[in-house]
Amino acid sequence: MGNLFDSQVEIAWCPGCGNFGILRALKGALTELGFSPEEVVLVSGIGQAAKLPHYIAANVFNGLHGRSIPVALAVKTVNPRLLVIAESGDGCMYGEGGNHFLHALRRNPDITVIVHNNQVYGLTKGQASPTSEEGFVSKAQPWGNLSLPLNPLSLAISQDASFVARGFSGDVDKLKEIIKEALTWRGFSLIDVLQPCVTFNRVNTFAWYKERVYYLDDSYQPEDRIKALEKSLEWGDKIPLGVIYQHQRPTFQDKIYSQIEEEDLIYRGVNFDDLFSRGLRLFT
Amino acid sequence: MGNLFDSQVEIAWCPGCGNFGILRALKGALTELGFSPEEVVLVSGIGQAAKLPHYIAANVFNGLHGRSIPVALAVKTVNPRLLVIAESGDGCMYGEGGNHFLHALRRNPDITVIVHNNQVYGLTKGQASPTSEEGFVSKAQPWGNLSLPLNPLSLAISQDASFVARGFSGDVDKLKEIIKEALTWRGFSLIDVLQPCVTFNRVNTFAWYKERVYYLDDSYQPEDRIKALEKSLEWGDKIPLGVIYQHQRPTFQDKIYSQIEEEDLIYRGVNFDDLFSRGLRLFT
Amino acid sequence: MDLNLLVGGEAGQGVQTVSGALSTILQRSGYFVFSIEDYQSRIRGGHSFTQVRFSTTPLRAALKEVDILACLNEETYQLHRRRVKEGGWVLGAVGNEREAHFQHFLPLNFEKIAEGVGNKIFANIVAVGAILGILGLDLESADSYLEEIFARKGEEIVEKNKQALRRGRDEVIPYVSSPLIEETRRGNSSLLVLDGNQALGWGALLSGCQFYSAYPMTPSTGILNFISSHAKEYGVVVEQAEDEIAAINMAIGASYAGARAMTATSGGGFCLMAEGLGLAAMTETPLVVVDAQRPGPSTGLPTRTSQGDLEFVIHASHDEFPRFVFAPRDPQEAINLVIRAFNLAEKYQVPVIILSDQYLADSKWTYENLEVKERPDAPQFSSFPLPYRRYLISPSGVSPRAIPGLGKALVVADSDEHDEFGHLTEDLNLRVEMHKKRMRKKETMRKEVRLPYHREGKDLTLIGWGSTWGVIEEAGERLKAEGIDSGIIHFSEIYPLPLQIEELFSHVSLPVVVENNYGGQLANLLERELKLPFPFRINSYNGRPFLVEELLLKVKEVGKNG
Amino acid sequence: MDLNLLVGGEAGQGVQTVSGALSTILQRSGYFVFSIEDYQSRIRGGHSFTQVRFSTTPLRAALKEVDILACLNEETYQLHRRRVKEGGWVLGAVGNEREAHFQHFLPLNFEKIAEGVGNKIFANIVAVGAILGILGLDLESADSYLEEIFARKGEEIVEKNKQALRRGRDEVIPYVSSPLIEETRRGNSSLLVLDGNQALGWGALLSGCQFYSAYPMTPSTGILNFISSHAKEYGVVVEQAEDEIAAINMAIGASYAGARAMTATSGGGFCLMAEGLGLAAMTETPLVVVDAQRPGPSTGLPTRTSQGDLEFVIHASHDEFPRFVFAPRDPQEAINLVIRAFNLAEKYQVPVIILSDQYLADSKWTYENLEVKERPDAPQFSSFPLPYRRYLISPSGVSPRAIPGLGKALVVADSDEHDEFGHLTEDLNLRVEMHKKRMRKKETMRKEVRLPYHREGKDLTLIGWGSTWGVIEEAGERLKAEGIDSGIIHFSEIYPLPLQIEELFSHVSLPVVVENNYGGQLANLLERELKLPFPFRINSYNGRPFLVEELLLKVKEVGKNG
Ligand SMILES: Cc1ncc(C[n+]2csc(CCOP(=O)(O)OP(=O)(O)O)c2C)c(N)n1
Ligand SMILES: Cc1ncc(C[n+]2csc(CCOP(=O)(O)OP(=O)(O)O)c2C)c(N)n1
Ligand code: SF4
Ligand code: SF4
Ligand SMILES: [Mg+2]
Ligand SMILES: [Mg+2]
Repeated sequence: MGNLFDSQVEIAWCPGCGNFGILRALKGALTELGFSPEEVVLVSGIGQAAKLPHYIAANVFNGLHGRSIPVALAVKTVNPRLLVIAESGDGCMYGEGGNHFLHALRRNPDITVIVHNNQVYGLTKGQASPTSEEGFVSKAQPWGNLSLPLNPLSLAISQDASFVARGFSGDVDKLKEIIKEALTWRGFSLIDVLQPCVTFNRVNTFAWYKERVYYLDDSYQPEDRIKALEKSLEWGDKIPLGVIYQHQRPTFQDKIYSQIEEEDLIYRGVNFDDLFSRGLRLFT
Repeated sequence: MGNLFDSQVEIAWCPGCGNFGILRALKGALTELGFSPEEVVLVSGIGQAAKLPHYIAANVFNGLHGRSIPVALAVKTVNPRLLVIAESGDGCMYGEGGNHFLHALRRNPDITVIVHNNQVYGLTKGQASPTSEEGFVSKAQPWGNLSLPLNPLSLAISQDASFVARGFSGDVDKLKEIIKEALTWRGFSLIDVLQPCVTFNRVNTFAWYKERVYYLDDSYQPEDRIKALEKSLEWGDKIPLGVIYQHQRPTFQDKIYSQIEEEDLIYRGVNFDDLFSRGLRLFT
Repeated sequence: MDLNLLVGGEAGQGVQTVSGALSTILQRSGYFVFSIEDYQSRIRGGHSFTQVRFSTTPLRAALKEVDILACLNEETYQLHRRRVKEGGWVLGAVGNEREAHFQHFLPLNFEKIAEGVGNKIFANIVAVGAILGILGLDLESADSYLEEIFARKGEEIVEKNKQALRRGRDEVIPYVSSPLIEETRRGNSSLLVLDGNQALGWGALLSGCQFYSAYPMTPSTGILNFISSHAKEYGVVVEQAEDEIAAINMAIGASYAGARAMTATSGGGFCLMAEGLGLAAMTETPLVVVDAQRPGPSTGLPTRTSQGDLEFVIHASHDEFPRFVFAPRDPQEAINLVIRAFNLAEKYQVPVIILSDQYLADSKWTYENLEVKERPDAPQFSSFPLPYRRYLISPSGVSPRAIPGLGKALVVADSDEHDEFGHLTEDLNLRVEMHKKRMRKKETMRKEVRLPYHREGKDLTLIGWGSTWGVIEEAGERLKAEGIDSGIIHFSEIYPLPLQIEELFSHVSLPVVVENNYGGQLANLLERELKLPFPFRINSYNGRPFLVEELLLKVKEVGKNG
Repeated sequence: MDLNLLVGGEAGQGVQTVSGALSTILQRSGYFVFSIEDYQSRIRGGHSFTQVRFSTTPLRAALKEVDILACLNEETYQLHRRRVKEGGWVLGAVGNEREAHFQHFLPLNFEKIAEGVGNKIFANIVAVGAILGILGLDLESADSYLEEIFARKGEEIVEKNKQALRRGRDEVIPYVSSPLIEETRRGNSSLLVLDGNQALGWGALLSGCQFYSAYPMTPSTGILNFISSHAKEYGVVVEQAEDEIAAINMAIGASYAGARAMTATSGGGFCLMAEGLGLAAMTETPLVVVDAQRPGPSTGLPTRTSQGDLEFVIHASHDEFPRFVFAPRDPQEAINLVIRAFNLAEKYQVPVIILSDQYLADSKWTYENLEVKERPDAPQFSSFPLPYRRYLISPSGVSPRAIPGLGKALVVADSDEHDEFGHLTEDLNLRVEMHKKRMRKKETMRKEVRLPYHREGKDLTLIGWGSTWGVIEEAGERLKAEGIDSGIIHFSEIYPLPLQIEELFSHVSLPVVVENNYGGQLANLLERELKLPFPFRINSYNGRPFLVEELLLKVKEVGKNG
């Protein structure tokens, strides 16, 4: 698939892992949208999913477990000309990083958040994650997970997130299209991607997902918030894929820059002498 | 109001503060339900609201800013015979503590969470809180708050919280009734209480709330999740009060104790000799 | 001339307004002002007070003895009456006649007088008027100050404040035979008054800081307010984060993207930032973090002062990495050290921690010629051979830094151990080289650090760090006046300790380490680095700053034992 | 007899199964086993290996020289071939004939052989069979082990594994003139094999720990797994928290409510717990926290070992409070120290931190008579005069502790500075008394701490802490055998340092401090506490534990310079 975004780094995922599909879809989307590697910043946390940025030739900030969103938000704010993607696992984004996810919804930064949702903690070897089914058995939960799974889509829609979608890593082409929509969307976009973990999740396997997922058709209106909430609660025999909700509203960057009335921060240059003389006037 | 729960501690709130109404309502509810002080544990964080436990004669854990829920959950788990209330401000519960709030919804511990929602950071002198209106002006946000306010009710309902209500500190009697319902509810109960801050919130004043709030009437069915979500989005000219959503499901404590098949932890006593001999068999 | 005013009341009575008014009026009248704020963690009630000291020469510390005590309530009198000098003044409807052994006891009922203007809320301004009357200052500066700060409340409020001021003044005039101010000065417009938080914020603005993220926490919140109030003019993105973890990760993201970035908090928030501090170190992203100390452990005393976090911030975050720790001695130095912090953070690609405290944060200093000697270095992002190696293993440990999107270089930063390109590695030999590379910076960093301020003294040497400089200096001078030859060593750049520190300490008279903490944390650090004992220590941890007279007494006690 | 086996391959090839199998089979055959695990932070691919050393006498460390190297892939051969002894064995379809200068080079293709049984996934068990063949052990213990661990996968899998085992054994038999094991032992059923994580978990169970909350983080996750697997039997609430902040706050809540509570994490998670640590201290709530160290800074090397967090945990959290810091030297001591930690946390109402590391966590030790000398003290919650004063200011600093709901006492705990009842206070004299009360505990705590393990030696003294005890001990013995009289001082209870420590160090031969970190953190602590220089230091920070021969070499180098 010789591609501008090819990276030399050896991929450390298990053969057959759903992450490969997400990687292919993301590279495809970036290529088809005509981005060049220097324009793209991939921000991730820690986990199997969070290794993805190393497998794409682009700018990378592979930070702390759970903390990709604040980093991505700041990068985009400082340099709005960059395409900024925060990407990580379900544990990273919804567990350790849950608070940042929640508050990003309120701010509406123009970033895309891709969550590799394998419903398990992969890198730490198989504990229940926030999205694991109730009853999911692991070494840490031999009696089965006692909590309800988090519903990230309803959560996002409940706070009027700008763009909320669900993808499936087993369908690279459609996933790529969803990613393209998200990347071109102005405002916060979430894609929760169902991703089989062949090693630690023996419940939500490729076949399990395959049997249940279906795409929303054209009659579905993603602008209706209540309908979207209703749709987001659908989980079980049928799992909807596609854009569940969208609603344009001003982005964090728009608002910030309209306040400080400046060029994009990083391009405006800093005139230190000017700063200095302005500063000295401050107190006098 | 000479009362079993009266405390000697001098109250450090501003005269006219909405917190007084919440204090009265809570004391009233505890008394009317016939609790005695030793049975009650009040857990709070840091903020003006978080001082409340000192003003009630009861067991108190006044912990860290944002961290009341994990403490309350553990106290209830260790000793389910206690009545456990986590109580704090909007900044504490939804800002610093947002992640704990989110994940408590999944667990459904049998605790009551009372949020004094004055839509502002009181103790630190008036910054925007997660529930401040867009455009709210403060020293830290002279250009006005740029984020959408968090909607705690929709958030809770989106994750199928067991009991979700809104109260108004300006109507002590009705608030007391709502608190009584929450305290007797088995499972996680949230009461978001609209509370005027007379010093730092000049927008959402007593009059502002008074003009807008109305109580849900008997025709409202709090068991319908979609209707509840719809109702929770109502904010502006009309603000609904009362129980917005309720849905019984097994509590965290029920599940844990059915797993470990023990008496309530703290009462079972620990037989150290027995532990020891059982332990030595473990590896042999 | 050196006069000390104390005005107290409960929170909500406007003590802070009094402090602002007196400080500004006195400064505009040509005096050097030094004021401290003492308040509780509540919005109404309790007890709070301000001390405003002023003189015709520069001041650096607060005194215990008071010339005028103005009491907005009874409690103020009970708490502070013992501090009034013989011949001093007590104002307020407080105490009882029997206690009036002061030469000047004026039982003015400020609230009643204020009611005469229409509302008892003007009581604090009545008190200001009374004080100005006793001092013998005309009301010109006061009037214009009132106009400024009450302008947004409308003409009527301004007028009532002016009336309140006059009523206060008029009440005392009959009793003032000779005004306290002997030397009148003409307004000296070059005098600047500023507090530590303003100075830290100003330092950031002057450094070209473009991104400031923080979560409110006393006593650091003033920095947020200050930078916000100038964000538009200076083009700074200011974002209040959802928690301190977000705050530091945002600042790191902004710095990675090329902006100069800072965050500030207090000890509890700094705990939450510890992991982010390590992230900045591992990704070699420049970062400036202010920890405005207050007494702990835990929530502790939110509105009080402390120097309890030194050892924590030196060791914060797991495993090891180099960092600078600075602690400015006053606002002027705060401005300079923040500029220096930004420069050094960028030069070495390391985190720099600035230790402030409530005392520094809230106190106001006056400067005639504010010396801002530091200049921000313009960041240098040149071009690099491709493929770009973010973590090129260099002799100095510092690798050339590129910014994403500003050229062809792909900038890969990683919190895992990584190779030169920034990709995660499990090559343990490379790990050793990378760890050495990072740690190597410390050697050059030590050379960068400036020696402590040092004034020799034959009898004893008072040693301190950060905000205690002024009080140590003044206590030292008083000792000298009493014939005790006291020297001073004062650290503003604490960590790493500079190379020549051993030499400096090789000929020092009896060292007495003065700190606002329990354990003597600087003393411990010196013991470790110098392998010398520092048994003589003066430690205070009641949440209040040292006052000159108190420190003097304590030094003498040590002198007896030492 | 002292044999060292190394089996390597990529993640997913079942190296850990090999380690478990060999260790257990050898133990059940009556040998003392010592094994270490070396793996990368990934689930498939990369390189991982296990070293299993065994002997007829107890072992405490890992060796560099290998008797049998079994390679599940080519990389294993390339990475480890230089470690094979003259006369040692190399097994695997690796290398090429020219390189076969070993006496015993058997190019077995484990995967092919396994395919004969039906699937190449049995290759690892084929390797186990081959090793057992060379050692000359019968397959009885092996069979029963396979039955146990594969039981849940069904009869067929068990059978195939047994076949794979035999095929491996049969392949090597023709080449084995005399089996490596000279001394055969009868199965010694009293031998116990356990790793550090199991030991820490076991210690908690034996202590009557009733509440364990944690967030998964390598290398601490094994404790979570272990306690979970016995939670039902022991009646322990185990909860995986949403983050480390929740984990520590839950544990504190549980402890406040009367349960013995523990949490564990690694450095990054410990950063996030720093604020909670201060909360435990301020509310005087007993708490046990395990920090299983790995190399940093930041995410660093998740699956590697380190002793880099000592200074951090001693100073973690703002301002000051007493705490204990322990670092067990091996699993047996881990059990004892956890019990001791619970007792002391409760006795002094302070946090106790236990420093583990990946090496201790994952390595397996064998014990013949596991000595568990510590006994959990039964908690004493008596009755109290009412109204109850949670923070009664007592001479020892410890106040009688009541539990909410278990009596009439209302238990008020506060993270703010508080009065004796637990209510927040702004009384600064009271603050001083409360801070003194808390700090006062440290004096008694110092008396509680045990002196380090000490063996005198005239020529030099090797000094260490925590998991390095075994390797230091063995290196010391080898030095002695070579005529160098080396002593040892080894700390398991590190902070506070015990009272008599100065005396102990007053007559110590050339001290050489051995640590798995860059800066020499114990050495720094000793310099500070003893005001003595410790210039001779051996530091390793490549993420691997010290091996005996390597340490020996390094000590000799120091000897040359020292
Ligand atoms: C502060 C912190 N806590 C815990 C960890 C350990 N950790 C690394 S990855 C991970 C979970 C990974 O799960 P997820 O985010 O779902 O990613 P996946 O591996 O499943 O793709 C955890 C708990 C860490 N690195 N940092
Ligand atoms: C870790 C930490 N960060 C920040 C603070 C400072 N702080 C104390 S109270 C508070 C906000 C209070 O707002 P809210 O929770 O809404 O309570 P209110 O005072 O409005 O009742 C903050 C930010 C703290 N104590 N700890
Ligand atoms: S453990 Fe699971 S998520 Fe991780 S690489 Fe393997 S299959 Fe993928
Ligand atoms: S500041 Fe606001 S919330 Fe706090 S006590 Fe005063 S009125 Fe109430
Ligand atoms: Mg996952
Ligand atoms: Mg609030």
